[in-house]
Amino acid sequence: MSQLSVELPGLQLKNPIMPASGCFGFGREYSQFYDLSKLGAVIMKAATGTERYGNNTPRVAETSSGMLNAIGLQNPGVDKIIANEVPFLAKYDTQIIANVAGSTLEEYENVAAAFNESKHVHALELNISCPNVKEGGIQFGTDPSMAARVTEVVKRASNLPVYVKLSPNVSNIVAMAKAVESAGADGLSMINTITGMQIHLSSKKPLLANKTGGLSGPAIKPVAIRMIYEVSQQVTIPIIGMGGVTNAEDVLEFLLAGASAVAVGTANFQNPFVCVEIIDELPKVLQRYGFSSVKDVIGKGVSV
Amino acid sequence: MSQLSVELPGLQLKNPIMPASGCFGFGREYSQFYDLSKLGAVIMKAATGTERYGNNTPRVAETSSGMLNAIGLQNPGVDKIIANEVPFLAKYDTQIIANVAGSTLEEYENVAAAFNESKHVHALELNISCPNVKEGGIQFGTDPSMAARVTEVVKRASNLPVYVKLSPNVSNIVAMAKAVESAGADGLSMINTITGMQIHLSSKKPLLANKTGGLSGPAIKPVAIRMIYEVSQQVTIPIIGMGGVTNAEDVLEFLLAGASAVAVGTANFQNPFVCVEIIDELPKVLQRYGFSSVKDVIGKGVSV
Amino acid sequence: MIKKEKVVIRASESIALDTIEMVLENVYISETAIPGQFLHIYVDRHTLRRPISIADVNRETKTITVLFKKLGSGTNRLADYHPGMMLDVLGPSGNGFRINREDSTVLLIGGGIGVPPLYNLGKTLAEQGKNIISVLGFQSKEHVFYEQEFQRLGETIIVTNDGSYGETGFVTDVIDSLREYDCYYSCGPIPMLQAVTNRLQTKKGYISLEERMGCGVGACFACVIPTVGEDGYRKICKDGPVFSAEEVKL
Amino acid sequence: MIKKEKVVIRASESIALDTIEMVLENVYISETAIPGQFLHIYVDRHTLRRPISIADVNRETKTITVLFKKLGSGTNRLADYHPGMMLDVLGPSGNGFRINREDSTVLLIGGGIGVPPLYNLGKTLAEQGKNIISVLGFQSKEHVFYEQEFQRLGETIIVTNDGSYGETGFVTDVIDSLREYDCYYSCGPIPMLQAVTNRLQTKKGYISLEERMGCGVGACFACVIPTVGEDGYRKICKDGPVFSAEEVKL
Ligand SMILES: Cc1cc2nc3c(=O)[nH]c(=O)nc-3n(C[C@H](O)[C@H](O)[C@H](O)COP(=O)(O)OP(=O)(O)OC[C@H]3O[C@@H](n4cnc5c(N)ncnc54)[C@H](O)[C@@H]3O)c2cc1C
Ligand SMILES: Cc1cc2nc3c(=O)[nH]c(=O)nc-3n(C[C@H](O)[C@H](O)[C@H](O)COP(=O)(O)OP(=O)(O)OC[C@H]3O[C@@H](n4cnc5c(N)ncnc54)[C@H](O)[C@@H]3O)c2cc1C
Ligand SMILES: Cc1cc2nc3c(=O)[nH]c(=O)nc-3n(C[C@H](O)[C@H](O)[C@H](O)COP(=O)(O)O)c2cc1C
Ligand SMILES: Cc1cc2nc3c(=O)[nH]c(=O)nc-3n(C[C@H](O)[C@H](O)[C@H](O)COP(=O)(O)O)c2cc1C
Ligand code: FES
Ligand code: FES
Repeated sequence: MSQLSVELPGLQLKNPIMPASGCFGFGREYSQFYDLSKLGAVIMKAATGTERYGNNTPRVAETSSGMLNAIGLQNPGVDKIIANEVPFLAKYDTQIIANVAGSTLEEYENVAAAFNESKHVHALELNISCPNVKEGGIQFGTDPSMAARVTEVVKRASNLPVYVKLSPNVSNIVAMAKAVESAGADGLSMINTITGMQIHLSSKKPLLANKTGGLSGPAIKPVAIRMIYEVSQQVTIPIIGMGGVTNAEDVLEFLLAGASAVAVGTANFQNPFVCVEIIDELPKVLQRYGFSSVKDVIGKGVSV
Repeated sequence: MSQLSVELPGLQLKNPIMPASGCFGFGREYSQFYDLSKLGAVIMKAATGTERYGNNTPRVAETSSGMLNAIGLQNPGVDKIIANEVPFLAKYDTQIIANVAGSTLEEYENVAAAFNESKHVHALELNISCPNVKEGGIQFGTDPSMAARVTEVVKRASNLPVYVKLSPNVSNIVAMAKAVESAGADGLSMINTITGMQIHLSSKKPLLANKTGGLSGPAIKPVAIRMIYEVSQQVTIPIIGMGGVTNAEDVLEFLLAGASAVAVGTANFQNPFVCVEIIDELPKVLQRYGFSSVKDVIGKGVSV
Repeated sequence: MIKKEKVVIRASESIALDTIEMVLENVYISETAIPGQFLHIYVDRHTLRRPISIADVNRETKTITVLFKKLGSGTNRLADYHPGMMLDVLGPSGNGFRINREDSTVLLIGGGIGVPPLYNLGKTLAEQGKNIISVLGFQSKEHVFYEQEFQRLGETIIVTNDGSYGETGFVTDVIDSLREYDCYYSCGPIPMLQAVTNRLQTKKGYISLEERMGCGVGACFACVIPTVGEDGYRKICKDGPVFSAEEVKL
Repeated sequence: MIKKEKVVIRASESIALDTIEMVLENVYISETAIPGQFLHIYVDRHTLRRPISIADVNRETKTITVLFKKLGSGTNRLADYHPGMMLDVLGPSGNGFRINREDSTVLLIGGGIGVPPLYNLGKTLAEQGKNIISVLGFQSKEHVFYEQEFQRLGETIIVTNDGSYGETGFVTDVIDSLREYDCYYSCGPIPMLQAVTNRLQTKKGYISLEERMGCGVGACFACVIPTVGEDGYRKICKDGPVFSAEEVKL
């Protein structure tokens, strides 16, 4: 097992694989398929201060090697998540990461503070990049100084390590990463979805009720790899990488680019077993490419 | 034919389909496959002030529903293009668009001015967005004021309508579009490639010699549609749309999003006949979705 | 419980315009599926699975029948699969129709490709000795399927929008003139369901809904529908696809 | 001239470790292809076509033979195609080997999956009455293919890196000890070609090169190689894949 293990701030991962936020709910549904204790960690669906219904449907569309989603942060609110969802996940021998979202600085602060009350959450993922929230969440994700501010506020409010989840919809990802690092982020999580749209030919209208949605899946992997490669050379905090991972070779590519752990999102929809299959495959793939452990791979693709 | 025709500044297009810059060379190779007079227009490979060799190889990589390229603007230089390539294309009954690139304002100015000498070029496409040029081309593409400046300089130097080709690698595509519109652009061309990377697992290094490359193909279509949809509502100049087009239904989607014509890039590599097949298919697709002409479709997907 | 299963395609046949009937062999699903549940089918080259209702189950041959319409890229690809090939499906998914012991006559109202789940339901209800009336709407004659199958269950009225077969118009044009029934079950396009539930407000009824899905298991919040009551929403893939007619806001 | 052609797969067989021999039927290509040219093959689910050399041509049966190694996603997928299926190819592509009338003995130096185009060349040279010496390098015994085919053309030396078959080492370890020849032709991995062209600087020689391709027809500038002279570069897909040994910078 130690061949696959990785330590990150607040997280003792038995392996570097975790489902990405929003693609695994709070774990209940996938627990019918396999024992969640196999996972390095679980990143929960975004939590906001109060319950949200989210956007109208349709909320998803299929694209070439990818999909668009505009769920709109539907969730039962942080208190119910702490009361009902975290205890369920805590029964498993895995690490729990809470995805924190909001529309205002205060909401972020409140959600982060609320998770202090839960003994079972190991780290926060600060979602400043959800492109589907209109009230203002988006501005945090594309402006370095706003991103730094929300990071500071959440760091102050929280006892837990904070991984800031970056949006790829920016001109300069390195500037965003450095801004949140300076503001005290313990790690980064990248990338969130790329804003896209599909127009439904028959109705002549955007297919998603929200019009735009976030593009995820294999289509965006090259963008994720590029951003992680660029950022990992400019920051000292670790990166949880994601964007289009579907197999263990993809994981290797993310680790080489400089990620220290890897989240799997969209691929769960196609194959509910994808996370465990990747975990099972990983030792073979490490060996095939001449590595003795996951730690051994991290950042090896970054030029010296 | 008039069912398919479109008029844009400087361009009388018999149909809205043209090969995208860099994916069709200067037309010679594809002229073995079909009569280039069938095309609405041809956008030539980028021209720089003097001959360029470009980046080292490998210059291309395959991705899920897409590809990465880092050609690095290899071209024989504007003078040889005018002397040898434009006359070849001028033999065909189609419109010629010259893609203008450079590393400095002066180079852009010189290339644009040089094309004044060619009677056969109908419009310029100003490439401020090639992500593979290190010397500075890139900065024009992500900073609105720099983009405006190069647009002004080229407009002053040129007698031809100027279509500014926007980079998708920005936080705010609308701001870029408005900046170049104010600076006098006659049209927009969007989108160029999204910067990406692939790491070669065996060599543990970025596969492309240039490390990063531009992502194109169906993978990026949702991003192109979103950006065109957003921009077309905020500018009054027409848009040549591109990014992942492979069939006539894709063309319809771009027109609905607000493009007035559509360029096809990567798809030529898979199917050298793709442009003419799309042109042949287009009347049927227009009819299937209840449109009488291409002009009838433009912008119909944009909410009112 | 939903499982990820391999099913073997035993038959695949076009039974009406753009409509494919596929017989799939799988022990687990054929033994556990109840009427109204669906399969979430992986189609190669497609990111998302396709939800398709279970139209029939045969516990002897261990087969499940699905009927689907070639509408887009995924269903067209699925139509290319031929007998002998395997499909990767999640299922049986969703809740299934609620069957009330006290009902003696039930009305099935199906529209187009919403008809299939009602057949599995109708067969089960018929086995339980209930009287069945079926009203099935289709666009036109070429779209009609399973008329005889439904007739074997009871009185069956076919309605086509263009009058090219059976009655002319919409299913709602004929349901007023039927004899008494205790409960209705309906599946079809949203406008039809809206018309049906409006017209039959005084009746007990169940409707099966469609929505674009991501996960198909309840994890992603793609397929929600607001409820009439205070408790907000339901997930069609997990809490549905069948809801009681007064439970959700169409 | 390159055309976009449909070819029918007549046979597909594994002839060595991860190495597939495929026989393709097509009138136009079998009638026009010359040694050293390649096919640019569309493989479904892949954005880019795969360049594969023509290893043999049979003008009677109207077939072309290609040999390829399963290296990545595209060649693995291609290996799944079975006889009877169609392939969409561009071809014949590239320039082909230059054959000099005055040469009477030629040396073929192939490495691994660089061997196939030399077979088509060797057959053509043999038909023209030239003497042929072949030196073929492979990783190990399981990788060896076409030994007998080359032996039929003339003296053939097999070299394996690990010594599991034939001579041990690299092709360059044996080419010094050969009898006289007028010209050499080589195809294989870049390090081998570098070693060969270095060692045989005084000899007239032609090499066939590989590079990742976009268009495969000369339009995209993906596959360039710098020339030794002033004129800059060549496109491997269009000006090549064969170059004279002193023309390009490896
Ligand atoms: C619970 C349930 C049961 C269903 N049962 C049947 C059935 O028995 N027979 C049948 O023919 N159809 C059924 N449908 C509809 C069927 O899922 C869609 O027709 C199908 O997914 C369309 O896929 P496509 O690739 O052809 O279309 P595309 O438009 O190419 O699909 C693009 C995306 O949209 C989704 N999508 C498109 N239309 C629908 C729709 N109406 N409902 C849900 N998702 C959609 C697709 O799943 C895919 O993710 C059912 C849907 C649901 C939700
Ligand atoms: C002119 C020419 C002739 C060739 N002849 C043969 C032959 O007869 N038999 C044979 O087995 N191989 C031959 N090759 C190499 C063959 O093209 C590659 O092995 C193949 O493209 C790899 O594809 P893949 O999907 O398996 O690998 P992947 O690594 O998945 O391919 C990814 C991308 O890289 C490209 N690529 C990877 N390796 C190479 C390479 N060595 N050369 C060119 N492109 C590459 C692929 O075409 C694809 O675009 C030839 C190459 C060229 C240029
Ligand atoms: C349906 C869906 C819902 C998502 N919801 C969230 C969310 O609530 N919070 C968040 O930070 N990211 C969310 N994401 C983004 C993913 O966590 C991930 O960053 C992105 O999808 C890229 O990974 P993938 O390509 O593996 O899916 C969501 C993605 C999808 C597809
Ligand atoms: C190999 C290659 C070379 C390209 N060269 C240029 C170029 O010289 N100038 C330019 O403006 N765009 C260039 N592009 C970008 C395309 O013109 C187009 O904007 C982009 O590829 C998106 O369209 P597509 O998805 O249809 O390929 C190039 C693209 C490719 C794939
Ligand atoms: S499809 Fe994911 S919750 Fe229903
Ligand atoms: S592959 Fe396009 S020029 Fe050679």
